[in-house]
Amino acid sequence: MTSSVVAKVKQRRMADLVSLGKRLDERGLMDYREAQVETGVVEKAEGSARIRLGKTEVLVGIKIGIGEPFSDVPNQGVLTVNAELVPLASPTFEPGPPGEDAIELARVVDRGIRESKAIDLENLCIEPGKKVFIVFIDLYVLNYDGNLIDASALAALAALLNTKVFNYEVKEGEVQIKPGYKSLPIRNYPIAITFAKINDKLVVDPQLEEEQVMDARLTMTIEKDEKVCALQKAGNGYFRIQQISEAAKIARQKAAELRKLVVKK
Amino acid sequence: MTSSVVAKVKQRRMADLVSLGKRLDERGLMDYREAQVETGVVEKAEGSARIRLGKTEVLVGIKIGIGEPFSDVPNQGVLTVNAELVPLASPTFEPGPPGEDAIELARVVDRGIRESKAIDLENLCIEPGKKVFIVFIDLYVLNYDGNLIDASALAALAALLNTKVFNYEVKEGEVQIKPGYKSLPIRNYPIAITFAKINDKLVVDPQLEEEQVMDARLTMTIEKDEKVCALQKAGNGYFRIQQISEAAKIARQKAAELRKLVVKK
Amino acid sequence: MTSSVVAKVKQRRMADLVSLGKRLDERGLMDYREAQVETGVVEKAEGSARIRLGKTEVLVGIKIGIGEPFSDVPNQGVLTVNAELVPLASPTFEPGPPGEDAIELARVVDRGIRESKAIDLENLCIEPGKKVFIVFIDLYVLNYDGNLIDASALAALAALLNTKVFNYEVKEGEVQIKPGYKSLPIRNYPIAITFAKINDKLVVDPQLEEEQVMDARLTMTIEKDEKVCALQKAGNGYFRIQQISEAAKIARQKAAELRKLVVKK
Amino acid sequence: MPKKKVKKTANEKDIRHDGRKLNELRPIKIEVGVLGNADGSAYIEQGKNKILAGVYGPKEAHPKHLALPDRTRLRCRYHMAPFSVQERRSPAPSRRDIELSKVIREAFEPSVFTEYYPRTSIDIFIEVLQADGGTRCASITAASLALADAGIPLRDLVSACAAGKVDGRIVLDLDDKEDKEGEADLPLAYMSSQNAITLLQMDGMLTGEEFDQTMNLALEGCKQIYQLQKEALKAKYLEVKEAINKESEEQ
Amino acid sequence: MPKKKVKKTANEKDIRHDGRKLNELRPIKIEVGVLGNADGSAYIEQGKNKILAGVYGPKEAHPKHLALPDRTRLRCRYHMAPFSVQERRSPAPSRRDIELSKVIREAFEPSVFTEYYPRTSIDIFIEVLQADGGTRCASITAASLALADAGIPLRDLVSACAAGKVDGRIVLDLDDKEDKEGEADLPLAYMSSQNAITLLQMDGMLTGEEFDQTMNLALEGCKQIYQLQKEALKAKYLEVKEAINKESEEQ
Amino acid sequence: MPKKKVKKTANEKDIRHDGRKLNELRPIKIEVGVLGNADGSAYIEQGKNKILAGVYGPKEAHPKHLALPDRTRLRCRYHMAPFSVQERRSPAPSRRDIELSKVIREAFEPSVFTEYYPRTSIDIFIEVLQADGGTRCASITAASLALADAGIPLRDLVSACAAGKVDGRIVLDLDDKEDKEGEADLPLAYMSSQNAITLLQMDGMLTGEEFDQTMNLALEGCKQIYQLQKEALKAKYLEVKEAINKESEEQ
Repeated sequence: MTSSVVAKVKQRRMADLVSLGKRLDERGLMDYREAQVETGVVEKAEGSARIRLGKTEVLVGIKIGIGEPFSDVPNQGVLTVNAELVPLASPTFEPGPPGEDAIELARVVDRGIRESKAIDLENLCIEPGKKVFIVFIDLYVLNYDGNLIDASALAALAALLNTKVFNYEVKEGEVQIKPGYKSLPIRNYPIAITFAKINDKLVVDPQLEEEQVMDARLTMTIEKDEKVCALQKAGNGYFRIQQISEAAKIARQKAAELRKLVVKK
Repeated sequence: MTSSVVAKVKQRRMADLVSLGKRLDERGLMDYREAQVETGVVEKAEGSARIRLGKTEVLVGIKIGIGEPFSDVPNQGVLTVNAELVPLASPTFEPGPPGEDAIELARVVDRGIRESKAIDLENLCIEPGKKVFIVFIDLYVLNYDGNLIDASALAALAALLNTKVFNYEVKEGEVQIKPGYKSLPIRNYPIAITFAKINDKLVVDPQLEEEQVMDARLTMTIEKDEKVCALQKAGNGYFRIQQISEAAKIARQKAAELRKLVVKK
Repeated sequence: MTSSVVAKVKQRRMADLVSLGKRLDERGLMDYREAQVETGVVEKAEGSARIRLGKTEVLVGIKIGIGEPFSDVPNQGVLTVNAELVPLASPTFEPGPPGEDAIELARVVDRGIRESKAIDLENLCIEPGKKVFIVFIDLYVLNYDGNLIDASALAALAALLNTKVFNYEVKEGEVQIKPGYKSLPIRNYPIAITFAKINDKLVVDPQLEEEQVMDARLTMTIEKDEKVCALQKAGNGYFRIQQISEAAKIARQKAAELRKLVVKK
Repeated sequence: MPKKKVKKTANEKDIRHDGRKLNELRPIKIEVGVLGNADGSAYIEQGKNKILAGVYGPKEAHPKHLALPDRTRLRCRYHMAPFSVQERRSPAPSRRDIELSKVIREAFEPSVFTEYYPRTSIDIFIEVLQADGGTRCASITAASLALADAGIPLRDLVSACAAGKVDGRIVLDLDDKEDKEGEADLPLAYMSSQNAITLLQMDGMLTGEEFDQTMNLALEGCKQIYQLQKEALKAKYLEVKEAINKESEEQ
Repeated sequence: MPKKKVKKTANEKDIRHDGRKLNELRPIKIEVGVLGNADGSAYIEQGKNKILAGVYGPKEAHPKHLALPDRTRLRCRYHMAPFSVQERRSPAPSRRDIELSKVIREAFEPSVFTEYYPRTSIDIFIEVLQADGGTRCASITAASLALADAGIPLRDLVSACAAGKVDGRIVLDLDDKEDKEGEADLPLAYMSSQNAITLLQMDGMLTGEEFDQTMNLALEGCKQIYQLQKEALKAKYLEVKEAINKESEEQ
Repeated sequence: MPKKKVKKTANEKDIRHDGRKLNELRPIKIEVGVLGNADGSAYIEQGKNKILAGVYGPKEAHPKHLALPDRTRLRCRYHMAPFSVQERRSPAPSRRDIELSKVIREAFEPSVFTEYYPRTSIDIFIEVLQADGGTRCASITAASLALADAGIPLRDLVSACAAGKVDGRIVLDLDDKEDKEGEADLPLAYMSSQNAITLLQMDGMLTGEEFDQTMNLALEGCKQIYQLQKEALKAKYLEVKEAINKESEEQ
């Protein structure tokens, strides 16, 4: 968010590059960085995954708790997504309660999972209206080099697929944990694809330096049947309607490719 | 709260005016501004009222909830008053948790309603010691031009008189809402009357510019039988005992007049 | 924490004094200030004590409440220690939530009581897993002139020995208070002894000016059978292993002396 | 609540639960310049939504280290009154409020000539007095008028409207019931003269075709709302003009 | 708790639950200069109330943008110890604490020559160690002495006392039981030499006549307390004088 | 969980629940320079502990009034991930976190030439990704390497290890189970070349003799860890050197 002369020069240079169809790291405008996903990295969590997307690193941990359902959906488990931009990840991250960027990140990832019905929440009811499982998804950003939403969403999906729920029985109103586990019931595989608009052109998977100069950002989350299940425009600029249609087309392709990294059939 | 030279000049001019029995807006010292009260302005709230007192505007919304009683009065409903000085109401209001002015406002309005027993709280008990109705009175200041206490207290009374409580029955310890409503049981009609002391004279219903130069402020809340049911002195100055007796006399008259605006018989 | 030239000069002078085995207030390096402990000073609290250690003053109040046990120790009462560095105690204390110094103080005092099993927490269970007594120990610093840990720990012990728990019976799951009291079951008497390291020498019971120049601080808490039950090193400097052994030896003597002030046999 | 599935006649199937047609906006009432203290203000009723927007600024940025050397700092607070919804809500800002404040602020950035006022800030305060679905869009519609009313130079007004999918049909301007029971909701903010989409979000599931259809319908809604905004501004100016004329006559 | 209504004899009806007469203060003990670090301090016991007040200042206002160009900024924090009441209370300031801090600060403003120390601040810290009704008045009584002890130039001491209505009778200086069970409580702060009421609040219901009677009784209480304050100050000065004399003799 | 008391043979009694000898560390894996943005970083696995440390600085102190005129301001945040422990914990810092942040910061002060960088600050951020007992010591071990990796001039590395008493035996490097079920835990941080103990805490009960024994065992542990730290640093330098050579070759 520097507005200095240097930034302006850099912005112009980056914009010129993009006009020529080029990017700083020699990717094509619609090339994704290499993504590496490793699951089961935090054994004490019920599910976990670590993603490296270029130099961006996110660790997602999933804990399962027991609590009360919301009163309007008494027979559904509860999903809660939280993001921490921990200060070792970037010189611009400050300790303290989540700011608007962390909250937006968590809510966009939440939306993709929730709207695509990725988790079968009805399967997570223990006693209707009284006790249900709570799925805590914690997005833990370890190194920030751009495109946190896509990295976090992908790692969250990988972690969900890696999650085990303990067996239990209910005795006299108390939940008792029994030996053994079963997988979390996952029914859909939402993938977030983010575009940056630079000099009126779209690039996919922006790295940090591109985010610093972009006019605007658009995230489209695509579920397994190619439906759009979440959208988020951000940034100080705007999009034209054609750009959004173009983005939707590319998002479907990219989502299918990325999905293969975490959904093994 | 500016303490600049300009403010001093203005203060002197205003003080001189008051000495002559005059005010900026040509009111007499003991004239109230015109008050307009409209009820039922927020249909989703159980009760609501909007007041315009000169340019001061306050919206009061009342919500009815169900919760636990206080342990020392297990058979009484709960009354809670909250004030928000939302930042669009004045350039001096800041977003964030209520400061001392908002808290004082809420507590003085609360005191008048509570001490005059305006709400029959025993009538709001569902199951003694376990479940009672909670009456949330939210004072929402929309434009600040002085005398928030009187405006808020009057709108709160109007909103209370406008409040409907849903019917219910208790089945197996659970409260079930049934069709239909009845009025909130209102037993008294407290009216707050506020005086500012300027140049050792009292004026009623101070507008913002008067509040900025006043030495001190005194609010007397008068209930339907002309008893005093709440007092609050504020501001950096003081009152003489004669001034308080004088204020009490006038407060009774003014309260009777204002009460007619909201209590229709 | 001033780092000015003045502070440096003062530091050197104090350090020189300590080298000569002398202290500002003419104590020997291993002399404690006079401690006066008075109990029962807050009659509404279940237990209380006020200590004056030189000019340091701490008031400890103990309240007994009823609440839920921790799930991993369902048959034990709950101990909670809180410290308030209230702003009238020192020009350097600010109003607001406890900072790191207050939190460290509370936790070191807590550790001594907890680890020495001073309170028989199993005796404070009402209904296993459901209702237990909570012992709230509030350390209230009234004047700060150094060595808050020792003063607070000693006053906390005196207050615990002074604490009465009300009688009760359980009727239909509800705790009912009955007339009469019994003493809190106290089984051990931990005493904290704090050393400051100045110019590579140890002094016991540092006063404020010594704390301002000390390199490091070491607190050893000693229980009734001379076992060490808590340690805390603080400050920007370090200790050598021989210094810690030396401190341990002296702490045992000093603890025995101080214990006599509050434990009467 | 059990929903009866009634067989619909040809006409019925294009009618929504509140009697509207599929592409029909809720009744909208807009007033500009409604607050005494704010530099600019506007009030909107859209269906049962009642929303007030106030603008202060440009004014010196405070605290100073937040000042931007080359432009104004836009700030925005979207806030809901405790009594604006069915169950009383805490007045403390929720995570949803914080996200909406951010995307609404970003929806206005392209419309404001921010470079005209370096080192200042402009505050947009939005208070939802009653909420019934689509508050973020109605808030933007009102706040854009408040910015204009404050005399802030704008490239154009920003108009906002949602479209979505309810009971399998693509519909305009969902109310709360449709939002909760429907399959998708897509709020969109648009600057007509710039052909610029400045806010775009979506909840739900839409095929590619449905998505295009929904976005286009939302754009249609924005264009209708744009006309209403301009009328509301004109009404305010006429009012001011009349007041001035009257004053001149009286003298 | 069921209260037995016992028929009272002539004498009994003027005696309160704790044996006091209607216009009798609780036993009061005041000490000035009790803290080592504060620039001024005082301690009061009034019935079972135990309250400590400390004053720091005048000192440079911090942060600087809070400094007033023409006078000192008085600040006040009224705070209750967690163990000061029947059920342990959180040490975080309650809404009541915040209101009381405000009205107590405003009760002192007329007593301090604030214009003597522009750009500075004076902090008044009040700690209620044990509470038994009437803490705000006892706090003011103590804090005024702490201000004097700090050498802050005062127009006069501020004295405070409540009166109220209990069991139909107008009584002075209510304790906690009377406050809770009574019909009205009216705390008042008074600067005797200025004939100035600097704090006035009321809970309850009083007719016009009762109101005048109660206010006058509270004023009577203030005047008695004023005498006790002056004695406490004198005791402090004598003590200091003795200490100085002793020192001189020893040399 | 009922614990069976099994009579142990001579050999068995020196073997711990996880098969370790009394004076044996858990398996340790250390990596230096693992983060892209931090000026220095390190990652440690010690048993099931997984901890990441990052260092930023020296950089201009912010806010400026916190700058120290004669040295750098060290700051430290010890933080646990919500999923690092059995039951999900809130990401807000607990009182334990705040105490540990303080003592860890103080454990580093003697190791850093703070006087080299007046008016600056150095931030040490520690994230516990998985916790299994002894996290404060493992955090120090990693963070000291992160400081070195950031190029901050150090008197020496700080190495940390706990010893304690479990089932009556003095043992090295307790895991979570031993910590919870054991009789005492004594974490210690040590700067070898300076013979300086920079952190020392203890929970539990130890006689004088046991205390000396435990402290000495913890020191032994620190010395072993010191070797591992140096190896990890060397590995990093070799890696860097190789990378540079490779680059030169390629040109």
